Amino acid sequence: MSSLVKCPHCGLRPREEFTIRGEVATPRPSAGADEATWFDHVYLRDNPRGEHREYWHHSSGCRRWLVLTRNTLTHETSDVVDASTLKTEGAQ
Amino acid sequence: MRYSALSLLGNAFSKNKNWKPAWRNPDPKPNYDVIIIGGGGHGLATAYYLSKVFGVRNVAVLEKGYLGSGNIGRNTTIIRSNYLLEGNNPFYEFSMKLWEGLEQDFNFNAMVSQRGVINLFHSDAQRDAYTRRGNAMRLHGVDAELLNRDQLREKLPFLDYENARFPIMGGLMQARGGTVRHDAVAWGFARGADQNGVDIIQNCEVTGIDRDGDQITGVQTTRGAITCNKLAMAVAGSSSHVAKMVDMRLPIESHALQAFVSEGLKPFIDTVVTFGAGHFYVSQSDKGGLVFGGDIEGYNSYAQRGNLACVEHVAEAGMAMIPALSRVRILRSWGGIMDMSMDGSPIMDRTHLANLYFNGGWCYGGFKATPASGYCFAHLLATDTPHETATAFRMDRFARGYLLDEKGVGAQANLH
Amino acid sequence: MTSFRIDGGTLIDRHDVRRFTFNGEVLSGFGGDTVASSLLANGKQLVGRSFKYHRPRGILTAGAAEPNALLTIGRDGRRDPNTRATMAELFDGLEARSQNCWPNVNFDIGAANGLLGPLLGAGFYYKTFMWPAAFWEKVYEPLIRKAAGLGRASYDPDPGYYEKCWAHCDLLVIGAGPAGLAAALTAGRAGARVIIADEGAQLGGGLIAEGSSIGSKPADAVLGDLVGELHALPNVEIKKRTTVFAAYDDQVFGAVERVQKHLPEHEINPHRAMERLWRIVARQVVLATGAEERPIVFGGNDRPGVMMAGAMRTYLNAYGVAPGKRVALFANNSQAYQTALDLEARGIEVAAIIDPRTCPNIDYDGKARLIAGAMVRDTSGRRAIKSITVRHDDGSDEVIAVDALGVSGGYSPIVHLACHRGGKPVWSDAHVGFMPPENTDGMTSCGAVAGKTGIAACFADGGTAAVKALAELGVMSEAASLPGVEQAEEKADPIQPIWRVASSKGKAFVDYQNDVAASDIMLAMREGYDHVELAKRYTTNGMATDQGKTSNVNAIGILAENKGVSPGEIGTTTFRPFYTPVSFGALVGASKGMDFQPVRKSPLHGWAARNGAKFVETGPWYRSSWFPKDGETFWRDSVDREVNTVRTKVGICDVSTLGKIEIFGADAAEYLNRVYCNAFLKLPVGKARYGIMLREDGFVYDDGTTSCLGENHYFMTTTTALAAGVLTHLEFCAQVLWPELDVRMASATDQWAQMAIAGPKSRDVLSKIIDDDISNEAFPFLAAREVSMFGGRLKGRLFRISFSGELAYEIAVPAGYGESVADAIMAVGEEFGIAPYGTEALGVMRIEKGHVTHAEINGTVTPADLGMGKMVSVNKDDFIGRVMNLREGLVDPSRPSLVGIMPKSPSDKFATGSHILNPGDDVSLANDQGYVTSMCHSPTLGHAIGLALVKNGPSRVGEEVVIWNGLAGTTVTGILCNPAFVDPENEKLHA
Amino acid sequence: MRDYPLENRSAFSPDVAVGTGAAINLAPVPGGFVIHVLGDAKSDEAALKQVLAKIAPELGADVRKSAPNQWFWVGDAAVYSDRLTELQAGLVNQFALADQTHGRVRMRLSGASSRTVLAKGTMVDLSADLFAIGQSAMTQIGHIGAMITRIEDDSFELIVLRSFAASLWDELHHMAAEFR
Repeated sequence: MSSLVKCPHCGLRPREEFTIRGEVATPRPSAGADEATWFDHVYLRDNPRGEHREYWHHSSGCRRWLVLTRNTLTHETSDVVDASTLKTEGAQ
Repeated sequence: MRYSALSLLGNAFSKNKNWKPAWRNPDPKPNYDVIIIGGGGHGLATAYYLSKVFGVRNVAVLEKGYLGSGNIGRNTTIIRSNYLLEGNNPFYEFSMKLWEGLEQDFNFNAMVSQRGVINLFHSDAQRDAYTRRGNAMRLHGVDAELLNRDQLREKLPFLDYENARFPIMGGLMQARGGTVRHDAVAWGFARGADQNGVDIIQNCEVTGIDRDGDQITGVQTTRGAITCNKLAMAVAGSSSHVAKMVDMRLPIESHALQAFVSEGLKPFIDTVVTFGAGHFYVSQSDKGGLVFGGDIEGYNSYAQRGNLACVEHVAEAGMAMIPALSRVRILRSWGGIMDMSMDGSPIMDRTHLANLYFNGGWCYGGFKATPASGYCFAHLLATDTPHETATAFRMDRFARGYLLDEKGVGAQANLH
Repeated sequence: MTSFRIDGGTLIDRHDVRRFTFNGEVLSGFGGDTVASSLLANGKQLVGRSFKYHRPRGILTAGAAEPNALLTIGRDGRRDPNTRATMAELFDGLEARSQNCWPNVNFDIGAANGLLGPLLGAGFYYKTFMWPAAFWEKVYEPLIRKAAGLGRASYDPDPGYYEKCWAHCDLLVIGAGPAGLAAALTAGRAGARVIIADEGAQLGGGLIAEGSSIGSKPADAVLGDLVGELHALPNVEIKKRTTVFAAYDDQVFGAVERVQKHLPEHEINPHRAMERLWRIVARQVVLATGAEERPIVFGGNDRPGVMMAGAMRTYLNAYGVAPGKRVALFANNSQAYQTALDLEARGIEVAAIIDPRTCPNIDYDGKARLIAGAMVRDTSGRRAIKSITVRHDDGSDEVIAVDALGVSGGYSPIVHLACHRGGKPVWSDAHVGFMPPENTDGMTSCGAVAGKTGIAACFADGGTAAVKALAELGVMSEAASLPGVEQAEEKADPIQPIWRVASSKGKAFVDYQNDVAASDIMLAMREGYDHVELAKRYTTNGMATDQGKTSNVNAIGILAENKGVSPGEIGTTTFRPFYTPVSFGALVGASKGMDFQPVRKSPLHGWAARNGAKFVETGPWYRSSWFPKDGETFWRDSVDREVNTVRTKVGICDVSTLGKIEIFGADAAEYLNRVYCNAFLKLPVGKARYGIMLREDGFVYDDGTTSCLGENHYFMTTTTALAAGVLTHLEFCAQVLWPELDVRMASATDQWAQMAIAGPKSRDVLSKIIDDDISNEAFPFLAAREVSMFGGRLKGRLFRISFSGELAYEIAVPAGYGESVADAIMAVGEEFGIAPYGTEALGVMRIEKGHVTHAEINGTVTPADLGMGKMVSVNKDDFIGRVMNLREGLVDPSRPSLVGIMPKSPSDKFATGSHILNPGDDVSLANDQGYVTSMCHSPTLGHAIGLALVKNGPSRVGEEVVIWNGLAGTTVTGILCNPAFVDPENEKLHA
Repeated sequence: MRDYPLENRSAFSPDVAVGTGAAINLAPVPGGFVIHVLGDAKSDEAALKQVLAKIAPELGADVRKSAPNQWFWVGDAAVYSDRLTELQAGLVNQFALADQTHGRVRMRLSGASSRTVLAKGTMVDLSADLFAIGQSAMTQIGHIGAMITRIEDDSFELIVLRSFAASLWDELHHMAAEFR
């Protein structure tokens, strides 16, 4: 979905209401991680042709950060979740 | 066949029946000294300069579609060298100098038109930033001129000076900037490279890269396996996709940028103008269409198309600059895929593999860079050392912190 | 002049006579006419000139695909260049002019280009104009550019109002021909929310031109019934004059409604849109866009009077206009025979029907002579057709005198909208055309675009398509039963493709507007430009305003024929938005001029205005930049006075535009400690602290102060420029990086009117309105807390912070009270000599004090570059940017760092953006030492001062440098110095 | 300054035109309060809502959801900051209250064409079956963020940042002009 996004909190909304940050990179490293791990997190991207997970912020709506699973070839979105669930899920 | 007044006249008499193909359509040979992946502007220019300047002629250019089917044929045709940073400015100026002699060099009229590029500013802060940039250009001997409102009004009387939400204060002009007929650049380089013996192989998609340890041995393609001594990537837009074949992750995201053309109009605007209070740049093609563009879509994309929100955004900025556009109709929009790097500047360097060379990350500045990118990449391929104007485009600058961030927005690709 | 208007015409109203001008000549037509139909009725066959050769051109079509009849309509701000005469509705007083011709359309000097035809073949310009090199710039290019384009655009602003609108539906039906109408009726009866859009002024599409009966009823009566029922259904929205121009992701369709383009100026409602952009969100779509009749590529096929056979039928039946007196038809399919029958029914002589098929399977019982197995190879006539030359199957030629020729080379389904999202059309040998792609999610094609022929078959198909689309939504429906449907049968009607008449004499055009002939396509092939995209780009076929609607398939056919492959193997060029051109006005809507972007106004805007402020655009805000007093003629007079007032007495400045964020939660302190690079964990209640926020890449993002107002309650300020960005960043940190922390944020920028009260007398002034003790002991530097004001009648937040370097406070009060409080401060401050000051004076004072703003925090600096390296915590485990801030390149000692700069001679001036060179060095980028980030005239010091980022700056204080401004052609000797020009010991702050 | 005449000014100029047509009518909603209620993101929303449901009627407040675990309390009575402090004290860990009475401006758009006018600005489908009376949406009207709440069949309340209020007003004014 690159014209409309189904915000899990607000429903179907247009692209204009969102701020896009880009790829969900590797998780933010722990404080003690080395520079290489940090470099990877801050700079390197998979940038796949196909399914892609990325951060969108519903800045003109609920102001929640979302994670979209979207296909970069077809622009079809298969999943939208609140971004806070990433870390909670990761911890489980 | 060399193009000349005589050849044109001669062929006119023979009803244009005797023109020869501009390039051969060869089958791939089993082995090349250098394989260049990507038959777009940069790949073809690399092959051209490799064969012409560095004497490397056993070269193949592999193109998955038709030659010039990438961004060389889907941009807004602007050339300029108005860069700020020491790592960028000399490279783009080198490119400008190559543009200035290109047509005689490759005997193909690409309609290089140095009609001037003007960047408008609307606030004191923008004026100061352009002063800094213009002075950086001047330091390198690049032409730059700061125009005030009155000078601008004389050149571009139809901009909105009276009823503008963000009044225009002036502009930074590079008189040597301008436009080039984009497709012709690909064709000119292709024809020149072909004449030097380079094999340009169309409809040949690379599907895998063969290696032996840290050596590349060749590529798998839709037209069979080909071996090579050196492998060069010039696939901006798809860099991450190809790099993945050798497990390389890049500081690059792919983003779609739309460009537009209006219906053909009688002469309307005779320079390239960039709006400073929104995303819009425009020039008029020799056929009369206003060619213009704006910002990238914002989301990662490999689809060569965009969405309506961005179209409206561009149109709004355009009309804020030129109110008379209201009844001008937009004919067509198209999309290209940009390699958006994490600092907004390109990467041209050797890689972790001994004989793999990378050229990409051009963001939306690839077109103007085409000749210098080809020249410098050829230099790197032939000599294993970067050309003196391209020493800053190193791959490790991100890890080491020597960034080339013209905009100062940091490690977020879609902001550059 | 002969009139070609005859009886009949279902669309026109003969009582409504409308006068218009064409190239200055006064003509008349009727209500319901298009400009094209009225020109034809007036016998105007020659209406325009082609782009390259300036060949005479006439009206080819009756619809959106028109390549030739492009006119400039209207004048001044209402001038529309390149308007298709076939789509423009006639109104009284309309002014139309031909384009690309001089001195006029009948005699055009540019036609001389035609003589150079052999030289000007496809791509000729790539091979020439290179010698001598200097001539390109001076001679060739100006000539080429002068010849550019067709119509001339106005430089006047458009007085019309435009707007945008969203629409939602279960089913969007695109095209209101028989298939679309049947689909809409089917869905409408089933109760679905339906939008049906059509580019025409009337619904009906192919039904409009249908002269005969359908079932037992006349076609126009059937149409009337259908439209009547649709109008009566409340769940069906009908959009006439609405072109769906593009299909975008997620079933969003762009459409433009020409709301008032058909009205004369005096009837235009200035409050209603001229054009309205619709953004239609559709759950399902029925594509009923029909098919485009194809021209045939033969010699002289561009002569005025050559027209599509279907267009002839439209002009005849819908507008009562005869295409000629003696007409021939050249067609490879049977639909054209209906045109012959209709012509004959109106008493127009049909001289011949030339059909390349040897045994056409047709049931034509008219009077015309049928010439089978033959082709038209040439035409004659200077400004309009006089005769055609027919090549018989035995190789003999025959010249037939005609004044019009109808042509039909088959039908190209209008698949654009099915392909805008990347779908590729599929070649069909049976239909001799490219059909819509097979897998278009949510879009069902029907009618002619799906290859159906005949009204009844389209009715049936439309109903079926709607049933299918609604089933996807779980809605059961029944296809609307329409006249003739039960008798609908698919008739075998094999079309014989002709991509090019090989025996053509003279130029055989493929793309009329761009003058691309068959020989050009073949030349492109010979030269290696044989891919369909390369051929297009080399010849410019399909790149004109009609985007190849009539030319692309023929060009593909020619390529295929010459390569000996199927057109399907050649494939099409990419179908891209827009289906037909869309005006900037429509895409912009109301967001133009001063309404380009919304305005944000400070709660103190009115107060500032009353005090004479000059405002300046700062992002969306208007900020007060200075407050001129009587007698001050130059901005700096005011700014200098404002600075002096603050430095010696007291001033008041509106700082409400700073971003303000309320931060709550049990983990708020921990959170702040992680988002700032300096320590925040132990900030006590009642205290403010300056903080620097880094980006994760280790560079400075923003700075500001955060105050602890209570347990688990903080109040952050950001810069004006980055207020939105910082909040978004903070939310990212809270929601994505550390959702486990209890931290909640609310933007409070608009809640508070905030004023800086600065100067040695600021405490005296504030004491008069604040009830609490604000003495230095009770309220020291960096104190921050809620205070009672005006005898307990108002609560505000007081912060003892200073950007100017003076004893200063910022007081925040609820926004509605802002003006009142500012007025009160002005009143009580009068005895102390208070004056309002603006952002200019604020800027001067912060430079004098060496404080940084985004002129220095430009996204490429580290805290150390700004002289604040010591602020970066070395004790904290983690904060945003900690690790990347330590990279080699960010700690490189030669990085440009903040330093003050002033001219050696106090009378010298210099500019921000100047670069710094070492004395004696060559002027070169390699010798660049840095640049001036900010400068001002310091009224306190009496000369220019500045801040600069200079290599090793702080260690070079006292050095002489060159301040180089090549743009202005000036060099000034400068001295590097401490950036704190005023009160470096911070004595004033703590006073 | 104990008797200095303090005045709470509207974001609109006093002479702002108020339409009275049947088709369309735009009017500021003066006075009252707007409080941003922020629950902990990790709490159970239903439980938070219950707490809110208990205290809201006491203030005569309409509770409009703005985000997960966040609401706007909107009411027509004046609520003074002391009362807010008192409320906050009673709710310490569950909710944080941010007074937005001055930061947000309310206006009402009503009349038969109100939905058509709003469709010129927002993508949210406001048809009655999808957007019932009492329902709210944080969205964008043109370029300006706003909260839309359906008050009656043909009546919507808009809440907008104070600094944008005049701009939004002007925009709505233009959009509604054809119906006046």
